[in-house]
Amino acid sequence: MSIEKKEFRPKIVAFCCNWCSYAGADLAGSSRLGYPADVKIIRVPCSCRVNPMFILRAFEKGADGVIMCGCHPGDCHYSTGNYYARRRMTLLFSMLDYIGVENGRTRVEWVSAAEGVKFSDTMNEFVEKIYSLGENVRLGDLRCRS
Amino acid sequence: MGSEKKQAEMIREISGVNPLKCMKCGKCSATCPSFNEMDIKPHQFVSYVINEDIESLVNSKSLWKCLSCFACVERCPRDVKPGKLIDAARQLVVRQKGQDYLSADEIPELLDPELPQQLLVSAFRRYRR
Amino acid sequence: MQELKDRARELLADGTVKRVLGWKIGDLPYNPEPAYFETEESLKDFVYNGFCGANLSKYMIEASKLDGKTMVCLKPCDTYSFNQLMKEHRVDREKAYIAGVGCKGKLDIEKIRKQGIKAIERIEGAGICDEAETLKIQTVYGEKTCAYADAMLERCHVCKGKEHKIYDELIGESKETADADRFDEVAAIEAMSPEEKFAFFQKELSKCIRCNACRNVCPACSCRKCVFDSTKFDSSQKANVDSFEEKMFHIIRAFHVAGRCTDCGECSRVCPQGIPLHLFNRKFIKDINELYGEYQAGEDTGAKAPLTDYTFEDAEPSIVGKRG
Amino acid sequence: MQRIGVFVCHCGSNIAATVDVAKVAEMALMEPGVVHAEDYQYMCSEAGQAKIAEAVHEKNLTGVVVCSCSPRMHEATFRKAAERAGLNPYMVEIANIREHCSWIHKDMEEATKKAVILMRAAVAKVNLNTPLKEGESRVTKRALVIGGGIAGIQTALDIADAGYEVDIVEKTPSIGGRMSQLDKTFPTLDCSACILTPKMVEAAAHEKITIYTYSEVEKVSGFVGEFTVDIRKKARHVDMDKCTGCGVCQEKCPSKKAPSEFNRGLNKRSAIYTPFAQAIPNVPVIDCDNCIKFKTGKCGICAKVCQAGAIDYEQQDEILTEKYGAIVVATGFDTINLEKYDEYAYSQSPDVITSLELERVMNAAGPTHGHLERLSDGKAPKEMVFIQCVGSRCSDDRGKSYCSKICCMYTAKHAMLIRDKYPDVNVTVFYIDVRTPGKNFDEFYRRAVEQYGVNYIKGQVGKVIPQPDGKLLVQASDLLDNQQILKEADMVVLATAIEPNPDVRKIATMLTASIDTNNFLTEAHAKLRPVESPTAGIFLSGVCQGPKDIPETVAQAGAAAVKAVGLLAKDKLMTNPCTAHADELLCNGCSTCENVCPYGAITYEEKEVNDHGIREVRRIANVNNALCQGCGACTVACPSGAMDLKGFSNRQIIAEVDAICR
Repeated sequence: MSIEKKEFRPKIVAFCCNWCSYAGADLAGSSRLGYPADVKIIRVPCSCRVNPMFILRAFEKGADGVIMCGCHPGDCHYSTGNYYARRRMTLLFSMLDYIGVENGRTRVEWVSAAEGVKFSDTMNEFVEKIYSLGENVRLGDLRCRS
Repeated sequence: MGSEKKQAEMIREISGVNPLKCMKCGKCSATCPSFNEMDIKPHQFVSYVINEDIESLVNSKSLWKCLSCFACVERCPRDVKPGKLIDAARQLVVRQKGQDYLSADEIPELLDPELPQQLLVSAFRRYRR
Repeated sequence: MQELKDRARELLADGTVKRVLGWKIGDLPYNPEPAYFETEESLKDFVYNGFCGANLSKYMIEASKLDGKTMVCLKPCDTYSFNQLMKEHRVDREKAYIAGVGCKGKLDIEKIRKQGIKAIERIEGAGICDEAETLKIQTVYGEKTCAYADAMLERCHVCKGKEHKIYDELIGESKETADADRFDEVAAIEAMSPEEKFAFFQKELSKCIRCNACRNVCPACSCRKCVFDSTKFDSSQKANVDSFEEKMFHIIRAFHVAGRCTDCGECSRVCPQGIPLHLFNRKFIKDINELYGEYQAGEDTGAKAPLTDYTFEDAEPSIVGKRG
Repeated sequence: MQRIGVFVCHCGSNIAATVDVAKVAEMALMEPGVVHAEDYQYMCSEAGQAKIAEAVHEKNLTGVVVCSCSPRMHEATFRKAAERAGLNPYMVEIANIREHCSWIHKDMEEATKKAVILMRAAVAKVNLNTPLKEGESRVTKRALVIGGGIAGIQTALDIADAGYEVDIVEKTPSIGGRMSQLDKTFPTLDCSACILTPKMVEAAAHEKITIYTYSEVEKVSGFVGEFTVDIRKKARHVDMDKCTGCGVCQEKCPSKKAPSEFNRGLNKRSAIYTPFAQAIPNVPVIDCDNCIKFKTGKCGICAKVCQAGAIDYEQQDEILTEKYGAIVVATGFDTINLEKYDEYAYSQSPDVITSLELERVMNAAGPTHGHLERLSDGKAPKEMVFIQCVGSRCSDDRGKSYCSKICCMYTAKHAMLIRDKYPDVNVTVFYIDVRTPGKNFDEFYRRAVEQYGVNYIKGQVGKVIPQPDGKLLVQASDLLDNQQILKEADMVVLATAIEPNPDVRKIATMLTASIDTNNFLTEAHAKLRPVESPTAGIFLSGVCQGPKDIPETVAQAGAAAVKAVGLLAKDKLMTNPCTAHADELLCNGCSTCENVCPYGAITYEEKEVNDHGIREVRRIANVNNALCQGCGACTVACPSGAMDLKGFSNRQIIAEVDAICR
């Protein structure tokens, strides 16, 4: 059996709120603004639905980067959801940074339904960052690696 | 040099212009100071590249009549920039012949410090052989 | 201590309280344990000394369900926890008779052991009324001494103050013990490189045996059922099987108590593996203070908790990469 | 265990060209719970929907995954199809393999791989789906129309005629909008005011319509059927009840230096003013920035001359709070700023004007009383040049990428009117394309050429150079003759691109309505739901949705009204069943969730629970399903995980995460 060094293709999970960012991703799609296929989007009603647990779970299962997108502060479909999400994610990311996880693996970006370009640009940028960071070894469950 | 098709591709690559974006409004020709001296008019450059008739383009008078003033580049509403296309065609010719009008060593003496950079560069491109 | 014992006897006798929640003598001189005393008779085992570090406020969750009042002995720092529990509707103020007990710093047997003092038979100077600055420790190998301050729990060096935030009566004197900055340890870690940080926590957390002592003792971890025991998140875990799970557990535990943790330090005190778990909670407290304004959980039952509050101008999460 | 059917849509070639749909279906069969998988040309077609029904019946499906376009597009379609087949509609999930996959990736292998993963995530989620039932909410039988132009007026009239109360909120002192500024309308050349004014009067007189002019929407809360809106009635400083509209105040006002908004700044108006003679309401407002009384404290002439005593310098802004079931946005348009088009010398010469300014010049009530004259020297022009597509169809950042749609027709109108009234004036139109789709439109344009002798030249103008003698030198190309043209003109008219009213972004934000990169409001479906916003209860009327002319605007206004009436006619609405729910055995009763709920939907109750045999009374969170909108803020605030969101449960999302990271 030969061991081949596989080309690194990151796994990236994007949580997108239904009202702004998911629609922004749709707009990126209908405008044919490409970004790497490594990004997979999970639809949530609001950024405030994103539990830190989901993010850690993604890392545990082998994600190399997790990005959360929501409506711009002030534009939340539910008025205040993204304000809570902003605090939660700030604290969580700070904690991950504190325990030595590369800061670039997590990101929050506010993307409105009109910002297809921003969505695609953000994803391109984020994927590039993850490529530069390489495989996530600090948070993953090694058993999940194949 | 390769086929006409390849040349057209090279023009696209050098210029960074997508000629298919042209909506044929003619603003480039409207704005061109050398219009009357040109055999192929600025708005037609685009068609020659699309039709891959590079032979006519490189043999045209226009190739050397374009001042590279970039008025068409500035005003083009569609980002097509005919000035860049003709500039690219010129480069094809220049690259092919490879014989410069001046050698690099001769240049510094001829320089006027007041001369705008862009003029210098475009002059180079046209008179190099 | 005698004063406290007498008062407990009185309150039991006149029926003000049905039971007393305090500490009883352990099997070793340094391990008193929390206990209920329902009769004057049983009070003979009651003890209150430097080793009574246990925060009794969490016991009031269960005591609130019992008939009649419970006299609960709370040190100044414990009263923050009681307040926080009251805010969360977990304890019933009416069911508690709070004896605010004095504190001159609590002792850490590990610190004594670290000084090479082993096989301890008897300790003098740990009493609450003792003015002694040193502990006299009788061991199998003879008498040893140790400065009181050198044997104190880490948390007492960064004490929030000896003022009781809630009480029915105060018993006993306190002595200020704070002599270090509460966030120095956190700041030191923050200053490390990512590799050093990772190595530090990897080393500490790999000691975790998931005994759940931290969770069980924590007054903020008061959930009827912990998410790590429930099927709701597909996160129930019986044991650590990889290097990530304890990280996940401790991060989430700290996150769940963020803005609610009073920094009572019980988690670190009870950890059988000596993991400095308070470093997680204190990191959140430091961030909250820096980003959203000073906040002390349990100080004021009316204040909005930082994670259930926001301002329009809150820092963006990207600040994490920009600081320091 | 669920019995799941997976349906992979080709979407013609939209998906199938980049994603191997058959492979996705084949891979689906390997997923747990999947008992049926197929691919089909158009899943959203009747035949496609029938396939779902058929499989539900034949394979006894309990769940359905459709791999297709965005759930924002067809989730409702497929849920209804499943419901008709007897399945709970919430047992359907969509894997978005078009917008999030086939449209953005080029490599077939890569796109197929991703589509499979998206399918797996959806299957993993459906495995944990539970049937959900919709709740009900009330409908307030009153509509709000934002904007009082022809779109807003027509929508309001149509809603009111159907028997429902309507409020119009208009930012300026009068309703009427852009149409009131126009002189004549194409292709019939009716006088704009003659057809608009009666509609304005009708709206003002309608017993079901309330008009708030000089007012703005300040805050919107609530949701479809029950919006609560704060309307700021800006201080007019004139008492609407007392004012008789005699106009003496405007005549006597000593401050006459403010540029007239109505005349596009071509002339001045007084500080106390009504924008135009036929304004409704015919009550002036005081422009505080230009009023001497407000600036210096001295003056007060208007108050002295007002016989009715209507002037009130102390008047303050007023905030009204009203409830509405539906909101129609009709915020209209403006012309773009020409700052970035210096080559046309708009800022250099007063004789270079926009078409909208020409409307005012041609209008009898305009700054020149309807005489065509140069604004620099008042001379009658002999040569007029019209430049088309100024700022429209631009792919650079100077202009707009879209066609403004109305310019070709109004330019033909202007050219025709000028040639008709001033036959000695030569009119030249430089065009790129003449776009005249519309009833009698091309005939109209041909008439301008054939009967009126308007000179149309294909070729854009490169630049306009003001000459020392006041003439304008126009340098253009004639593409058909392959000539460059230098032409002296007396006046140049720019067919300036139109853009949505700049305020629309703010309004869209308040309404949480989607807006596109050009600031046009997005419709729920480009073809099938053109007058609805994706946000329930918000409807679109007029140019705020996209460039259109008056007949189209009126048609859309009527359509928006019908959609709004369709909503108002309902007594109850079905509410989103994806609401939060507390597991009473896990709930600590800590109130954390209550503190983050934006709708006040969570209350606490003392409730007896049976926790594995232990009966006790506990403080438990209770979610009001009618109020809960399903944001999920509470679910994360809850430390014990007792609070969960139906349709987006913790386990469902984690299953998706796991499927993606697998």
